Amino acid sequence: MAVTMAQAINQALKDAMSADDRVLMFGEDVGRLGGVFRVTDGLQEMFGEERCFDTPLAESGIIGTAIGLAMYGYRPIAEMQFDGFTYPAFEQIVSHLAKMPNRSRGTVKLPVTVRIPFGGGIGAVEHHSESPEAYWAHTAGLKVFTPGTPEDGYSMMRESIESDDPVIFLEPKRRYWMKSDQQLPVTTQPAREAVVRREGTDVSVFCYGPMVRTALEAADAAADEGWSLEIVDLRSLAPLDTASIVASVKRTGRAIVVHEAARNLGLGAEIAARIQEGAFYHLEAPVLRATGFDTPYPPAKLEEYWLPDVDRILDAVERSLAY
Amino acid sequence: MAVTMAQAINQALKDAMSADDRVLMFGEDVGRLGGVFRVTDGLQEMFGEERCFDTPLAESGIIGTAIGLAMYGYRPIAEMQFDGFTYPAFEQIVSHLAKMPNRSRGTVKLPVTVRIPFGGGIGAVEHHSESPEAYWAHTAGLKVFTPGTPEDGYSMMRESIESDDPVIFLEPKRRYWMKSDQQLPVTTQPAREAVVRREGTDVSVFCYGPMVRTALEAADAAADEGWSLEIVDLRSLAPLDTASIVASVKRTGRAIVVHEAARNLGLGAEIAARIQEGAFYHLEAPVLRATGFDTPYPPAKLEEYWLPDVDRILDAVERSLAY
Amino acid sequence: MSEPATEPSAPTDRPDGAEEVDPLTFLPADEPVHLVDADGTYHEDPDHPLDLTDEQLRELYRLMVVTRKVDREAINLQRQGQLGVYASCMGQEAAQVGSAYALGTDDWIFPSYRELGAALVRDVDAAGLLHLYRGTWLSDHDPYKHNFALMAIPIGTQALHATGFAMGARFDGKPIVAMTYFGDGGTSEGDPHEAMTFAGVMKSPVIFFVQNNQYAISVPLAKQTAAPTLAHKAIGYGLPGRRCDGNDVLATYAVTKRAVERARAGHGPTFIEAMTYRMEAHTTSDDPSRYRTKEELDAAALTDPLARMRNYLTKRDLYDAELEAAIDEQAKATATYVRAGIYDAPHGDPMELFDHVYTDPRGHFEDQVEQLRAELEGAGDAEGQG
Amino acid sequence: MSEPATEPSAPTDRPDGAEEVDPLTFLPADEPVHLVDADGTYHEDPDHPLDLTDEQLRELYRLMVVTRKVDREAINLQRQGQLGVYASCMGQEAAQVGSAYALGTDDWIFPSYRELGAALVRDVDAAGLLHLYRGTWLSDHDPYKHNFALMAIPIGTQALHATGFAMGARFDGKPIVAMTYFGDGGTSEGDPHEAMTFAGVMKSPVIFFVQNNQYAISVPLAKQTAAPTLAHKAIGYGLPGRRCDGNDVLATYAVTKRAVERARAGHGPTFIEAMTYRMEAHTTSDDPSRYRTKEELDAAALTDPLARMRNYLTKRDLYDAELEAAIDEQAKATATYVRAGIYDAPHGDPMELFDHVYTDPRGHFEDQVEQLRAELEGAGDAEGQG
Ligand SMILES: Cc1ncc(C[n+]2csc(CCOP(=O)(O)OP(=O)(O)O)c2C)c(N)n1
Ligand SMILES: Cc1ncc(C[n+]2csc(CCOP(=O)(O)OP(=O)(O)O)c2C)c(N)n1
Ligand SMILES: [Mg+2]
Ligand SMILES: [Mg+2]
Repeated sequence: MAVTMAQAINQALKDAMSADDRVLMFGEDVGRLGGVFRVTDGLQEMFGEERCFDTPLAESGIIGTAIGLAMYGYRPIAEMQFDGFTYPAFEQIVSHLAKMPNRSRGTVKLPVTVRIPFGGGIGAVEHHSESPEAYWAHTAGLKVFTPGTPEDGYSMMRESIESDDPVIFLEPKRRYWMKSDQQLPVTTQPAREAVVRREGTDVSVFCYGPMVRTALEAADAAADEGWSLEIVDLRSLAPLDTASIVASVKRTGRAIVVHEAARNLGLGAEIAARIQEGAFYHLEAPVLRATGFDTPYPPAKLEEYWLPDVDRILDAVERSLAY
Repeated sequence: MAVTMAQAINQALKDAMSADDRVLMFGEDVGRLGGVFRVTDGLQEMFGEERCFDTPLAESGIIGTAIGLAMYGYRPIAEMQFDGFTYPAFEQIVSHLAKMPNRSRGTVKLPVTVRIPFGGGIGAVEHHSESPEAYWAHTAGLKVFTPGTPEDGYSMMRESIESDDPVIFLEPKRRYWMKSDQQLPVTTQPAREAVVRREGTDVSVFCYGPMVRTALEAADAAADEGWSLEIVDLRSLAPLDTASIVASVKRTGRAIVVHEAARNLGLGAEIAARIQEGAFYHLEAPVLRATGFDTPYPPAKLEEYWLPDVDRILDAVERSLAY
Repeated sequence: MSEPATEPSAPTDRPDGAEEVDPLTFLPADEPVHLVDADGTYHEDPDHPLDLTDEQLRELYRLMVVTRKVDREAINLQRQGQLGVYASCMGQEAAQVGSAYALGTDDWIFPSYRELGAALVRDVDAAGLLHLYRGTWLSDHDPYKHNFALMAIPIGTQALHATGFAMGARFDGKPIVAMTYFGDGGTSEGDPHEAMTFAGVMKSPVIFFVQNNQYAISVPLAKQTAAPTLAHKAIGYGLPGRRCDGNDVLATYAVTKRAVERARAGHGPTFIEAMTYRMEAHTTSDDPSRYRTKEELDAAALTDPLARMRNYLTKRDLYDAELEAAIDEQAKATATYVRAGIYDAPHGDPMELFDHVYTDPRGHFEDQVEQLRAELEGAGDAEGQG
Repeated sequence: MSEPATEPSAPTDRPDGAEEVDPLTFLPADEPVHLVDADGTYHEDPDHPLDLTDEQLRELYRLMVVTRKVDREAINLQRQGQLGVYASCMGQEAAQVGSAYALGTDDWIFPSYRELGAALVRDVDAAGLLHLYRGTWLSDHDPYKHNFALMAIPIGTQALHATGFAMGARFDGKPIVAMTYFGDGGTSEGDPHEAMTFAGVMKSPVIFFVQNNQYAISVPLAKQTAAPTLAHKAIGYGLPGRRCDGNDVLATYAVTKRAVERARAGHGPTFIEAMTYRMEAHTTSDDPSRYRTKEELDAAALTDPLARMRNYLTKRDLYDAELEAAIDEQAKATATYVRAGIYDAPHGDPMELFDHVYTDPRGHFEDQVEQLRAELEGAGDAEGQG
């Protein structure tokens, strides 16, 4: 029976909450409604109102109380309803969630998972299609994970909840309905390891979250042109698996980074910087970036022009191969 | 008579407020106290309580009301008392200040200047030494300026206030007491143009704000070793003057980026990415980064070990030259 | 407790903690102001006298009917795939129309995403407004033309813009009032809290108008706050907290009017809680059957603000078949206009993505402008070929 | 208005808007609770009976004296360059000691940066605490050893941690109370607002203890809020708002005690405003002569909490030269201990910068660890050479 990404994450939440009664799930509309994407569907029914509950409408409040609950000994999972509504919680995430364990010299642990549906492509109104991963990845003290498959949705969510470090868990919302035949539970590689989703010889394509499927489609299209793309799913954006990234580029000599977030200071910048630091003499072409533009996320009718797609990836491949 | 960076900015505020009575200055303790660094000293006396005033202690409130005042027709200058206390205003800065002009298809202009003393090196307690520039520079819709000299403190502040686009104005707090013999007023180059502070032939060093002086010191020290460094003061972090950056690297063949902010996804990442995109065949070595570490800013007694200094820059130079 | 006949002014300066006004006057009355019963019966209230002509009374009704019609049209347009999503204001017409009607034309409105009724009072082009929901543009009306700010989606954030704007009006010595709308859920966010703090201290001419429609998506009021009423929050900022029956357009109008006069007279902000009910789903994407019952909906239907005002007008002999026909006509015409405005909307020009990010875009994304132009040409070629 | 003899419990569920308690009971009384005059005269208050033994009364005084001594020592240490900065609690000893003393040992404190007095009640090592100000470490005490959280510098943020912690205690069925301290300025930030909202709805056993010391750095209360009193904010969250004379350690203790009992009994949070005065500069970096007068300071000195308690003890025949000597002795010993703890502090190990960022740091900064190690060795070499 096929399972979607949303169902896989839902199952991970259920299994984690069954396994450990210190695990709590809360946020806006996660209770009776089961979340606007139904990712928390059934949790309140199964675990009661003290383990899965709706909060008042206040994101700083959600993260700040998650920190307090973690200090008490719980393992909170906090949902931010949409990527664009995490910003009111920025202070609590950056100044406390990320920094308090270090501030405490190790006495305070904050095993908090912050679930954020992120990214565009679903025709939503403003603030519902943001890709804020660079903000989190730049912030020391956070781990940042994003699954590209339902299997990883399950396994990486379990890993996040079990992590004693705070994890920003970015759920690629346009892939919530992506299906897999995988039986659950499943354990995939640890999140910190990038995974080669498709081997190739001409160009390495680094991608994550919603862009994994797009990159694989690009690899199919590229094959028709006679280009062999290696598709690397990064999975963890902090830490980055630099060794695997560099190793892939050493094999292919060319690299492209794909993400929805704006190009300027997006993950592509850091990955490009690391590649040229680590594989300088192997590079046949500059690391190129197929990303969103350096403008605010556009209205729904124009998002197809803004978002990176197969064509934009292939264009980058072509430019890379032209060097 | 010598003028310090703090005095130069203070003079810029005074001159701008004298020139245009739509210019307002507000924030925490900017009135009677004149700001914790005295950058707003004398403004309330000169312009009255309606043009320079203390607000309640609420950063989101400060930026949010600045937006409303700008919509009314004022040109607000809002002070965030310290870098680490801008985060409660993140939502208003990222979702509204940066995006509302675009959202309005050009009908709403937000000529708001957000003044933020930033960076470390003054032995302060936690949250008072942050370098959050990458958050702002990654956010489309903002301009991000930072002066490295008192002259630029004056001129770039005047330019920010006159800009119809919102500007995040980062004041390098450990250079507030840096002196110049320049007479004010002074008009330097437009902020979007990087400036070569010292010409050199071996390695280009890109720096900004507090690190400009440090990089110049490194250039002196390097000269003793027989290395000729070209010091480029970026001045504007958004937009970046890519053309000048690339041109410098084409001259020297080597590049180092210096900043206090953590390395991972700091400005160095974007600059490295752009350099290898724009000067691929000219690079004799990878772009290297001399930056703060990927950890939270340390306690005062340890900051000297965390902050990039002449030695860390020279080490990078040496590594670059070894390629 | 009953409200004082004239609104108290907020304390201006209390170096010694002494209060100039009795703080209890900031508390809401025990019951929301209510002037018209469901059957149209009118109750005199000396504190809230009616200063409206017959024509204005009819206009209030007309505005509510047009609002509902356009609202329904928007839901239809969404079902037909013309809008991506839509947040209905059905049930809240009286709260919106009554409050917006109390403003002068120079006054400003800072809405959330649900204020179609308020927009129609300001004659904002409804088709333009809906382009936000269609995704043609992020917005498509000029705020300065109607003194109606862009709709704010991040909850409560607009309260600060209104407060800043009102501060500006006061500094500028202009008798302009700013009114901001947010929801019961919105009262939990930090921004409205900070806005009320600023407004209280600065004595800004701003009105915080909360439509308490009982829900924030699925979350009922009891899970949102333990406050006795939302209006009890006002005293914490030194503002009067007032309540009205938000399904009673005359009560809403009268309570807002008083707040407007207070603000215009320089006495500062007011917080108003309008008791109403969201009769539709949160948005067209929502499934309210998961969290509320048919019985609750049926009970709410009995409080319908349109029926109530019609009953009132009928009792006053201000309503007849002719008026009904004229209003229906206008509602239909507006709906048709909106429908056409949406269906006939040109596809936005992708190149505009770069046009409004900065007034001075030099250096930001020139290569990306070229890239998109090339992509569009490539796609055009591909289409031409295909 | 006078307070009810027993604290009301917050409404739990109001689907129909009906109130279970009279909301007016959430309002503060007209005057702060005050039990002891400046000259030591004691006033009975049946709502706030004294349940302290003679020994405990003396202990309260002792804790205040030690606090002041250590506070003074910290200022000296800063002047001698041993601390980078220091935020004195002089004048606020009664507010801090009285409130912290009302807690049980399993209860938690979530302080700001100014709570030396509360820390000393919990027996937190003061030298360790001051390492934050010295910059040896970002903090240097184990919160779990004293149920005393790390000091929070970003204003008001700790209120949410306390609220979450208290939610946890309730879920866990443990009779643990969390108390958080913040300042008058802190009430303007969004976080305490959200904390009180959560606490009200969740009926968390948390106490919001505000030291209203009249200033946020240079900004006086009148520019911070137009609220009649800060305690008037509580009703907006469905919490009782109480006020006490914060320079009266017995009043502070008694009001807090009552809030602790209420929380422990499951009736939820309380907001307490302690009226006090910051007798020192905001921090050692501040220059208060820019914003307050000598007259104001002289007037404030008359309200000194230490003198008041000494007068009270004297009147009760609980104070004599012997006690004075013993307390002085202890204060000096503590100050000396603190001084030594700061002067003798080892220089922190730079390599520790990487030790606590993650429990699992793999992949984050291995090369930077190597880099710093090399830099340190290089510097060592250079020093060795130089
Ligand atoms: C900051 C933020 N968080 C979350 C959301 C998602 N969201 C949209 S509407 C809504 C509920 C709003 O409820 P209320 O304030 O009562 O207004 P109503 O929708 O009932 O008019 C939520 C949670 C948002 N838009 N902004
Ligand atoms: C979020 C944030 N903004 C600004 C500051 C800078 N700051 C430190 S203390 C202070 C005033 C605090 O006043 P209050 O809350 O009354 O506490 P007090 O210092 O009087 O104890 C300010 C503005 C800060 N620490 N955190
Ligand atoms: Mg609502
Ligand atoms: Mg204070």
